[in-house]
Amino acid sequence: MDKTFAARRRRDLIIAAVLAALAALAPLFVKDVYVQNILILTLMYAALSQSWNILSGYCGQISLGHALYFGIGAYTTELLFTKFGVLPWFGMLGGGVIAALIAMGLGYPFFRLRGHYFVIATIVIAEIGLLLFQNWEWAGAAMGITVPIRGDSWLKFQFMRTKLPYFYFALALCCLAWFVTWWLEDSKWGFWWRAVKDNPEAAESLGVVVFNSKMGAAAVSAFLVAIGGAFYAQFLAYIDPESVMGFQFSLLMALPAVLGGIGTLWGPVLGAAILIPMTELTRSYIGGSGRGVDLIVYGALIVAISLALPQGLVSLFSRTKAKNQIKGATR
Amino acid sequence: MGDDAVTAQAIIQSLASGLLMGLLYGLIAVGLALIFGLMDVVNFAHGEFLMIAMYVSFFLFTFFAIDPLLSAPLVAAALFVFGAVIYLLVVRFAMRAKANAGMVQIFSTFGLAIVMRGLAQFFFTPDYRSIPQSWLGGKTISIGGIFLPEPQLIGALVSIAAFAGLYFFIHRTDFGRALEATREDPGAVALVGIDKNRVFALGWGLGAALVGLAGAIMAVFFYIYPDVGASFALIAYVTVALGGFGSVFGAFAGGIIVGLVEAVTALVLPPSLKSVGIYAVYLLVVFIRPRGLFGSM
Amino acid sequence: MTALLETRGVWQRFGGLVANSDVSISVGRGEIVGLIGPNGAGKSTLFNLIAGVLPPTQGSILFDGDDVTHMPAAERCQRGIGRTFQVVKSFETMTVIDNVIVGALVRNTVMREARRKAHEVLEFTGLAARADVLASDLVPAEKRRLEVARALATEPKLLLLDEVLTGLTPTEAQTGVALVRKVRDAGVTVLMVEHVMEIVMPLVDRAIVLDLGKVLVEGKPNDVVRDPKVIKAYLGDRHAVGA
Amino acid sequence: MTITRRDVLLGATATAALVPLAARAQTPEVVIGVIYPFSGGSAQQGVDAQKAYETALEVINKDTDFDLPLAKGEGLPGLGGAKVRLVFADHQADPQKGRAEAERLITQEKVCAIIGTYQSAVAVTVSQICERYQVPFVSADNSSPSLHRRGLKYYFRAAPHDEMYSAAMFDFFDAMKKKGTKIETLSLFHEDTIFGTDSGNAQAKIAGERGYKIVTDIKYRANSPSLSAEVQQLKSANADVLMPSSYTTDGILLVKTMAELGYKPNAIVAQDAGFSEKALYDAVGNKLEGVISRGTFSLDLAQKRPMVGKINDMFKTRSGKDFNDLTSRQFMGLIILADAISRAKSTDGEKIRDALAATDIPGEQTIMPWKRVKFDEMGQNNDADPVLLQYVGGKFVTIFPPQAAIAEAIWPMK
Repeated sequence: MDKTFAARRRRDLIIAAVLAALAALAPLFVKDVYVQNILILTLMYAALSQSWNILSGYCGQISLGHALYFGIGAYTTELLFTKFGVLPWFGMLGGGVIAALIAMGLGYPFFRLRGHYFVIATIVIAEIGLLLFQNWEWAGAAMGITVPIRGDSWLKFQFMRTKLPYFYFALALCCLAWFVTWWLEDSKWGFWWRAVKDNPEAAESLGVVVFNSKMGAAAVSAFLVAIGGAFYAQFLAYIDPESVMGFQFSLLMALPAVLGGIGTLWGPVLGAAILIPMTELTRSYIGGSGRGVDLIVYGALIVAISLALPQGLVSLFSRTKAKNQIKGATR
Repeated sequence: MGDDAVTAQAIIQSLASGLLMGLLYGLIAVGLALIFGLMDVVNFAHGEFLMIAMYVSFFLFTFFAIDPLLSAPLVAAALFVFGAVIYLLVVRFAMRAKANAGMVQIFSTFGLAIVMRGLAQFFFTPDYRSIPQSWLGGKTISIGGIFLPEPQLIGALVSIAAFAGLYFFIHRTDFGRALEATREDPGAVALVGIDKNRVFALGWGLGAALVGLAGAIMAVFFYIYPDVGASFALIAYVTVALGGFGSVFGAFAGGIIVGLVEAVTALVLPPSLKSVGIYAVYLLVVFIRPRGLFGSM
Repeated sequence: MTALLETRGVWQRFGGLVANSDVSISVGRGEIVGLIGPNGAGKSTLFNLIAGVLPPTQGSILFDGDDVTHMPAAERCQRGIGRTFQVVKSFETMTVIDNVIVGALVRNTVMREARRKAHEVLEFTGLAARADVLASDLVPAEKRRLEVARALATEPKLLLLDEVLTGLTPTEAQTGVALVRKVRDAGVTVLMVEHVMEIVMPLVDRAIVLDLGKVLVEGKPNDVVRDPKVIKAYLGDRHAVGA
Repeated sequence: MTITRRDVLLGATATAALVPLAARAQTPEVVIGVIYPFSGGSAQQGVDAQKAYETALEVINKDTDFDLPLAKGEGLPGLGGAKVRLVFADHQADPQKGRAEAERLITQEKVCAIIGTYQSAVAVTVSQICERYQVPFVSADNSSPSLHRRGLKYYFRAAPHDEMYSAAMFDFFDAMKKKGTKIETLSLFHEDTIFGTDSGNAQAKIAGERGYKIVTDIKYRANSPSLSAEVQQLKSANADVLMPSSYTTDGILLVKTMAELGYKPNAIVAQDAGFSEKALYDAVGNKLEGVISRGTFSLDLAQKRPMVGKINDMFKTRSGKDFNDLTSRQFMGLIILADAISRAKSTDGEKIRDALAATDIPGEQTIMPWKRVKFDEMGQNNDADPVLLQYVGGKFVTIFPPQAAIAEAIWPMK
């Protein structure tokens, strides 16, 4: 029995390694920058969603305010770079640490809240963050920050002519987020989180310190999301409050995990691999009509998948879960 | 001295405007509270229900020259049907999800919101509309230098009447009792032989009809376009959560508080931060009372 | 030797309602003690006070020689108090083995050991064949057993069982009784709350009857069943239920 | 279900790909990318812009007798009569999406130039990408002054920016003061995104330089559900001039709220945007008699230049609306860009850039009241004179500067 379990973990790791290797080779075949752009976004959202999944999927604390951490990562990096000349690599780590600290600071009051009260509190706090940045003159307020680009440099992590460094960074971030999830899934933390999500009272009775579990999940999740935000800022070389802290980012971090399978190892990657290219392609090829058709398609797909596959697309691949669903349907 | 008088008047005016707006927020939000109380579902397309209501009112005015004040019951009726249909077509299935129930509800209604915006853009074009001339539009009553716009005044009265009616409805009628019973114990209703789907569909209809009423009144003084719901959605959620999910009276009180807090914040902070006041009050309230002011534990 | 668990003059008030008044009980090492009483007697409240769900309004609770009155539930578990829930609270989206691993992690930090411990407990409780099934797919009797297994995986000194035998078929109840005996034989002290006397009386070494928040009678099961006060309390209760 | 959806998608892409193929076979064509918000809160601007560009396209590709560059004859004479084709892309007001679309248009659709974008924040990233690919970007209707000051070689803006507009407003105030009108205090009212912030900053700066007193400077959240508190403050301040920088939605709500709270400002001098939109005047035009807005376009130019009226009619048949400040700039932007391509005799980015830089079109050959179109080294046309328009009797009349004015300003407004 232990063997099958260990075998499954090893199999996941091998599949991930193979996928990562294939992805790393993708630029050999994909020369079209538009497609490369889609790949980068897909990897970035997979990473973000994987990170979101730690707090909201595994630990069950549904956050629709992760744009706050995304924005903090982006702003910390660019403020440090443009105002103090700190290299983005340090800014990135700094942003991650600040986001994790803020997540824990917010955790104190927030984790007392349950259900929709918690969800709305997360939306509201991200909105407050957005408004503050929108009015913070020193940080550029609504004008945002334009990152001065002076040629290609790994040191400054900025590239004009090629997207490949961004691609590999996004791939690395995605692998990191996946690996952290994989590693934590079979650890004390992973079990604690799932127990807290399913039933906090029972978890408490089994020695799980519920509050600390949530704090740990929030910190890891916020840290990784902030790294993603820093990456996005470097990638775009321009940030303003709406475009790094808007509600749409909170949503775009949640959606891939929800569509792929929330609280699962593969859900966010699978969800992002389908959702992001689809949104990009529908916008590019049918969005120019100005008639909202892309919105209709996009929204209908979200409704359809969440109704038809409440456990996400991964449930199509998993035998136990699929069986479970048939049973649910006949009931 | 003269300055003080002006300031005092400005403060009273702010509070009066805030109160009127707050009553309207309450009316917008109460449908959300009702649906949640009935079946523990938060409708993330609530703002889009408001948008549809405003469009219905607008088209009734444009094509049939029916004043929004007269068409309000028609709009409410149309939204009642719309809400019930949405329940039967979408939400009913979301309720069946065995796993991730909360998640499925959030995202299926969210997807619905996006579809509704897309459809509105498709059929109504993204143009900004508004009703230029109506019985109430632009009219205002002035009492001692305090201006009370008639549309909002009527809106406030309708809101109070709607809440009173709702109170009566929940406490005096069979359907209301069924609502209460389902709210306390979803199993209980099945036992006494009430069709759960019918109760829920009626609940959605009623919730939508209330936001329809709000939409009809707002059409008088607000602009209308496919994304208009987004401006009100978050305020509606905060209003309901502040009052306590599921509490109809909570939505009423929550609306008034939100309206007043918004007005007061704008006096103290730069107006671009006035929502921060609302959000801060929400956070403060739930930290002290994690289930809102009037939420049941 | 001191008792494993002792409550000293415990009071619990909810607003004007007194759920427990001046309750002092003790449970010795290796005992199976039954906590019984009619509906509303305050059994569950006392149970929750011992498990650490909430602190008592007044009085103190001692476990293994230490005052645990204000200790949170998670810490009590680490000290050696395991519990089950009257309304089962399985981790529904996790498999049976994963449910048990959560408990096993209290004393095993290395995952492999926790997993081995969990398998041991599943063997012990007869759930081994269901290890990889989702908890949500278990039948009610199995869920009850999973509750016990999970608590046992924390390697408790004292196991608190909340109506684990209620609502089972006679055969299921028999297996349950056998399991409780087996647990005690493994060296774990058991305090079990039951509403229905008939099920527990043959099982327990000692019974404590609560009524209206107070200790009514305490003693050997046979003596307790015959006590007129107990009969009256239960009769009144049955009468009320019948009406 | 999956199949049908995929079919629809495939069908859409296939048609998009096939149609130009067929066209390409007949005549050589020049492809220009147009990036606008076609969904979301500002979709209306995108849809209107589409109509304006299609109107310009008709002028370019068909034989018309207007005194505009490229109007006579079909297509681009410099490229053997090649037809211009437009590819529209949706940026949803998101800088990242704008950039992705720009990149797609450049690399996949092989556009030789891009025009856009309505939102200034999107123009920032789109112009960056254009710079990188050495493809000219014509900023048709972005008015944020910071845009052309980033040292970009491929950035061009024929229309004025907010500092020029604001300067014109203050020139007007100065002129009015000389005539004895009392203008001392100002109320600024601007939204909190890049447009409003930039505009507010520019106005505050010039006001300080020229000795006007700003009694209240209100930055408000765009698309607020209520503006009562803001209007209350404006009313208390009761400045000589109210200067709003608002988009259509907020503009409508502002005017309605002002009426409801009994605030009748002495004069309103608006920073365009919402105050040049038909929707706003449809909604609250009756309360805006005498409002002044800056602009670069006025229909009354048709009295001097008849073609303005004719072109406006062409636009009106497409959109049901008159040209406004935005759509006229969009129309003109495409004409200027296409003219440069024709003169470059090439679709090479650098050659078009050089041709754009060499542009010198006299004002008479535009539909705008500009002196001429000539870009400085930063790509800004400093000869695009803004005008001030007053809304009188249901239409706009030019009141400033004097050389363009056809009427005296009515002050205070009614």
